[in-house]
Amino acid sequence: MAFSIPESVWGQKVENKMQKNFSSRKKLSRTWEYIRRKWYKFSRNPLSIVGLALICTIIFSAIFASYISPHPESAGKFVNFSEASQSPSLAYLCGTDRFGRDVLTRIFFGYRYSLGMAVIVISIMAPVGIILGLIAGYYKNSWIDTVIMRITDIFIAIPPLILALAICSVLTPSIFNAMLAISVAWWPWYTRMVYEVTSSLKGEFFVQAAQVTGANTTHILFREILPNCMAPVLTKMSLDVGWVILIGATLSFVGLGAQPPIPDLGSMVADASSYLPDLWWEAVFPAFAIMLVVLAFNLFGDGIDDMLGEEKGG
Amino acid sequence: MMLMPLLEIKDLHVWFRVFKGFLKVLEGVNFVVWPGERVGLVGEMGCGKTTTMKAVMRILPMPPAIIPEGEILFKGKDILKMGRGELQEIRRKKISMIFQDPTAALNPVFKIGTQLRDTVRFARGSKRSITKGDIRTRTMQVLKEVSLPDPERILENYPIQLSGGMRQRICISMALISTNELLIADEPGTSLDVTIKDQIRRLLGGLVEKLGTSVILVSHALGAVRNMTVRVYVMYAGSMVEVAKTKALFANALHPYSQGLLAAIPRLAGGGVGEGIPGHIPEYINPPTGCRFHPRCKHTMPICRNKKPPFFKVEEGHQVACFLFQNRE
Amino acid sequence: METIKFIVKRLAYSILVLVGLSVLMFSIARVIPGNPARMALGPRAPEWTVQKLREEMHLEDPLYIQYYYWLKGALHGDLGMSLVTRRSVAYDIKEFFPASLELALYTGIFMGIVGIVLGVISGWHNNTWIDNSVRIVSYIGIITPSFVFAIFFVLIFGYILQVLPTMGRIPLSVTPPPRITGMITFDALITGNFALFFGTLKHLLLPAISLAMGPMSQEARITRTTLAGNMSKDYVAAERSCGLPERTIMFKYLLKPSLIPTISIYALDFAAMGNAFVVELIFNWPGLSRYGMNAMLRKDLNATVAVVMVYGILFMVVNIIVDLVVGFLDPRIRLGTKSRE
Amino acid sequence: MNKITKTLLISLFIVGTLFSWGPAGVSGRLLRGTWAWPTYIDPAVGSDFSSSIALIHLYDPLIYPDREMNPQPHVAKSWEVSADGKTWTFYLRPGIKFHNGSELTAQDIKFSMDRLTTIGEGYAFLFAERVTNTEASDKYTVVFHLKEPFAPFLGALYRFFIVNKDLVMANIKRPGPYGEMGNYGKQYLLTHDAGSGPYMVKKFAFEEYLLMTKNQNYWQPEYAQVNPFAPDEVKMYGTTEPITVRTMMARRELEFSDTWQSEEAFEALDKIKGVDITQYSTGNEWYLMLHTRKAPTDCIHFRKAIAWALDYKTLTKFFPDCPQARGPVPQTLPGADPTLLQYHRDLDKAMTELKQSKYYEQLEKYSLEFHWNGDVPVTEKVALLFMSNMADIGINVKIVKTPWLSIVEESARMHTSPNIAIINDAPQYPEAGSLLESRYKSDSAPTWEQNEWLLDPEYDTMVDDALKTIDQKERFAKYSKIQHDIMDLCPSIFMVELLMKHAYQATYMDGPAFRGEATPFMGYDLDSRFIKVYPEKQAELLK
Repeated sequence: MAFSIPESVWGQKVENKMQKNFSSRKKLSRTWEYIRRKWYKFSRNPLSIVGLALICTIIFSAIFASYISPHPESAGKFVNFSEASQSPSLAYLCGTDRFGRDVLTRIFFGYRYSLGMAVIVISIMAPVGIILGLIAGYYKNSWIDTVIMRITDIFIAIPPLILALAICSVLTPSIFNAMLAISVAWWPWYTRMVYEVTSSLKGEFFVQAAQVTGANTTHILFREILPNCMAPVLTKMSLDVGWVILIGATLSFVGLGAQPPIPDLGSMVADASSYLPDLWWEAVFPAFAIMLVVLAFNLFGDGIDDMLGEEKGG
Repeated sequence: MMLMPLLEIKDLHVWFRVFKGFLKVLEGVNFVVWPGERVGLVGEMGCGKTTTMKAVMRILPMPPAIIPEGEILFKGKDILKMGRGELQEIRRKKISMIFQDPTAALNPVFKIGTQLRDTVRFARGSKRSITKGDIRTRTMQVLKEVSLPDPERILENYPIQLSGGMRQRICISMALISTNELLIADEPGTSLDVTIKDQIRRLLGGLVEKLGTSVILVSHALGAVRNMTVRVYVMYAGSMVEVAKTKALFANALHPYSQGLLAAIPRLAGGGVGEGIPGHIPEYINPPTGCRFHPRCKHTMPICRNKKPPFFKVEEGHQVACFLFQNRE
Repeated sequence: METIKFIVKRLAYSILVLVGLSVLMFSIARVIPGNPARMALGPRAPEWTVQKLREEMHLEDPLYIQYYYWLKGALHGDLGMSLVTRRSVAYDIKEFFPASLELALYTGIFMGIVGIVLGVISGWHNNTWIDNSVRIVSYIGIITPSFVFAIFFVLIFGYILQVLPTMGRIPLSVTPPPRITGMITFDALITGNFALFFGTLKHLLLPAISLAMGPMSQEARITRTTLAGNMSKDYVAAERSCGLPERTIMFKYLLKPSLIPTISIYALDFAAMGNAFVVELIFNWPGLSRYGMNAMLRKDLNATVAVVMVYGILFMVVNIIVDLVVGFLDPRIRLGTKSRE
Repeated sequence: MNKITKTLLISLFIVGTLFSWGPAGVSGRLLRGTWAWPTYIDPAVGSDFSSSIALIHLYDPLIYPDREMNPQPHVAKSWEVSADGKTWTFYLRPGIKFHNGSELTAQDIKFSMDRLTTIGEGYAFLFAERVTNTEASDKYTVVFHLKEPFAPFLGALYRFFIVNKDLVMANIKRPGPYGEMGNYGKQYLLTHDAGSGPYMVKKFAFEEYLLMTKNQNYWQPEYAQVNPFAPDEVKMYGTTEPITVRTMMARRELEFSDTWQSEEAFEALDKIKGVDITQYSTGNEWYLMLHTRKAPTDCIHFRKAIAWALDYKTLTKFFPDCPQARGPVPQTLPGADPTLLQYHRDLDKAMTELKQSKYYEQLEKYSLEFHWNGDVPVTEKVALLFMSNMADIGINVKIVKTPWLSIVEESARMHTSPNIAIINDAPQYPEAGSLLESRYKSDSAPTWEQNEWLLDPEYDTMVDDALKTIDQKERFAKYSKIQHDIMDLCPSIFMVELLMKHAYQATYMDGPAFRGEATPFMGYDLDSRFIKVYPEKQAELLK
């Protein structure tokens, strides 16, 4: 209750402005207000900021890996056995691996792959899942709904990791197939999510209004309903980046993901784990790298959640 | 003869921490209830009524709420400074509150019975001193008092299985369990449709008559207060603007805002703001200086802008916080 | 009555889904490039033995015929022969499943207790240092892949501190006890062999914890958020205003509604125990996940399909149970005025 | 809050009791090792590394090789071969008892051979095409009839293990793929033994471990006197997980490691107090197999160019202590020719060869497919080195990580086989002939043992002829001729003679393998009957 006070006050404040300003400036100030408001909600938790900062840094290091990394050649098919298995030093901040390749460099490039992987996977599976969900939800109880959701159920019937693994194991191991497998295993979760929102929204007034005013289905789906699903979807997407990276790492850990000499964080840990604890840096730093990027996206995702989710206490 | 007020709120301030600083929601609320007295508290939505009452029960969520200054004296003791034991004592035996929205006020995942029984148990002190039988009889009794049909079944029900009216009645019964000195009724029945609302109000009226306890009836509708209270406080934007005997107020409301309220009675019901008073409740983040009402006031004077008007006594028991009346004393 | 109808309906539906799943898995498994029979028999086996095996496995027939054979067998509890163990897959599952189940149980216990306790504590002390420290812990739990935990646990507790065993299920000197449930700790208790019980518990500790960390943190977080959210709900205020003691409110009126979301997450985490495969590999835990993992890596068709099916079934059953439990706990769902989120 | 503190206390208590329970004590003479699964203890199925070790423990061969790989009487106390080399007669030692007490007779041997060749898996390839029939002429005499003379037959017999006919017959399930023999007892022998060996299966936990216990009344009387310290129980774990192996070694929960650990892992193991590394040859050799029927490696000059361009010095560094190979046959193997040429890095020679190659003008058009074994880390190093070496003479290389199983797959077809595969191979009977046969004869072309696709009928006949030559001197002469021909053809690059390595607990165990005196033959090198374990010394170590 106490919180209805600031809320209502806000609404009124905005209207206040409306009365004074001209429509264009009103609009502007309104969006500006909106953004500031969102940003406040996002930034209220300092961790979200940390997450955002981390993400920016990681993305930067991934994009400019070839410029910022101390030994770019280490990313490719490169051997320098004279420098092999050096412990961390000024020359090699994170040491070198058994082939004399700079671990730090390989981490930077590794980010390139894992981020790319995550982005691609999500941009494949999310839209597919969302659209299917929208359609199924909108035509609830029709045969379309049945078909789509039954198929979805089949895919949801096993934990995604297992499914992804099963698929990977039959394909020839490669980063591409890993991505494929993860996408196949994950789209249904989006479908189900969107499906539930949509089917509940379907009865809502504004949807019916749109229907009455004779808006065509695509308009209703993408203009009326979709925006209302975006909050949970965006949150899930931002969190999923982390998960996809995790699963990717797990796949390559068992040798079903990216193949050498691609610098993949997961396989770096896997290979190096054989040489623990003597060559600890070979396993520890990539492991940290994985944790760092996942952490970043979790924090960020939570921030997005605070931002888009409805006001909760504190 | 000097008689001590049952409840006295002195210069109460409540702020809420939000982005961009604080919402200064209550700004020096003064409020008195005499034993056995029935007081009304009237004001627009969001003028701080509920906040004040929650402050009395000490159930404001803190943080974000903070109470920078002020005291709430119950029989001369400051509730804000009470230890847990005393406080519980007050909550269990002295004061109780009926919440605005019965649906939100009932725990959705427990049976009505469970919730009632626990209330009874603790209202009657520690677990040992009361037997299952007593609890049962007492529960039944209160349910009868709020004239709910078939209590047996209701006790076995979950809130969502009941209609809004029934829920409201449950809330009232819970309040009754732990009242014998002061009952705070926060806009009972607002969320219900008109007929039910009337029933509830009548029920409440009857009960109050029967119990003879003191009552604070909070409402945004003057009409509701009219026939159930002897004295009325008019609240605006976090402070009292006028207090008078109910009749007196209705006869001649002095504060421009009160007049506005009276003028707007029919349209006010259901919240929001009618044309009765142009404009809106100000934002609490940086509220208007001086009298918070001046932006909306017809007869704004320079002084209103920079000085917060204190209460001016117009006649016995009728005070107004408006500079129009400073020389009437 | 309602519940029974619900269960029956759900079960019937699950069977449909399972059939779909089996078709999916079967076709996935059968598109394997290369020659499983050759792989099974090893490089030096003469061609005619390979052919013999292919015929035994109906690998020469078209896919739908193969599926027909598979389904026919499956209905008689015969899931075909594993190419790696050279035994009937059904037998292998009987052999390996208890180990995984046992591991999952202890993981479940750990993540349940710790996760919820942490969550509740930090929920109560919302935005205090306790809260923050719990949040940090749970973040670490969430962002760390289970295999990283596993490796470093082996390293720290096994190699450096040398306090805990890091491979297998039972102490080396012990010969396995008579198989009753197949879950050694239970068998040990039944036979009253406490030395074995604790020995096995020691073996369970590391894998269980490395598996539990992630889900545990999830539950801690969920509990925390719901609890914190509910704390500012009106009914809490109401209960306070009725003078109910804090403890009653916290432990009774606040806990129940706040744990409902946690429970469903928890159950799903438990159902996803197949995710244990990496950990089982690292700890050499003779469980179904490890078996399935090897099957997949060695392209052991029948085993792969079977294992996935087992986990599929498990996942569904647990799902049904969750719905029942949650429905039982939350009348809003049971009385269908609110859809499960 | 109280409740929480309670739970915490309880959990603390539990953990406490956990640790307070001391480490499980070791009883008797226990020998524990690791190996790579899968392991098949059925003589008619098992053929790989771990299976071979298991078999020599559980079963008895007719004859047992000494350190020079000369056949010694074992189950057979004597034998003779007909002049044409087609009929081999063995006279059995009477009174040999199987684990179940029944006596080992000629019947069992006939049964074992028939079973092996019918099932056709495991080591059957040594006999299936050669032994036409086996007859038990009397209780203690058995005669093998061969299709054509096969000189190294005795060597092959080291891979022939005798199963208990009655026991197997009793456990046959019908119907099965083998007609009236049903499943030929495969199901049973998967987890049980039907042998007479010095050890018996106590528990076979698939993918986990094989637990064998000493056969107290083993028929070979002198064996007990030879080694009274032989382990009472042998437990082989199916893992090669480096951390695990290391941890267990450090905690004395493991007596010796598998041979599949990486160099770095072995170095680390060596650092553990009381743990040493042993190494010895079992005739393994690492090859770079060049596809002779795929451009550009089909050109002999091109191949020679590669051979000259490779940096053998660095290469051998990857395999510490392993000598550079000399020709297709490891020098430790009888019949190996010590006079063969050893390549070394010489870019000028490489260039001159390359210039003669028909591909010299269009090098950039080709890139060599180099498939390294994803399951053997060291091969990646070789691949990378190879790549940079070839770059020096302008040959570009594409290296591909390939799981072992896929390598096996590709090698089946000529067009799927890569230009270069890196594979190590071992003799199946202790003679040069074994490798010459399995590496380059046409019938091995579609297997992983040959990526060269030589398909040279002339070569086949030469090898067959050599194998038919009963007289050893003559035969070995023919072997060296063949080896020289191979060198001229340069179909492969002979990298190193691989040494088997094991980490072992030097302080409290001993055995031929760990003194480097092992019988240099896969499986026989780790025969526990010759291994000594001293638990008391171990106890001291643990203090």
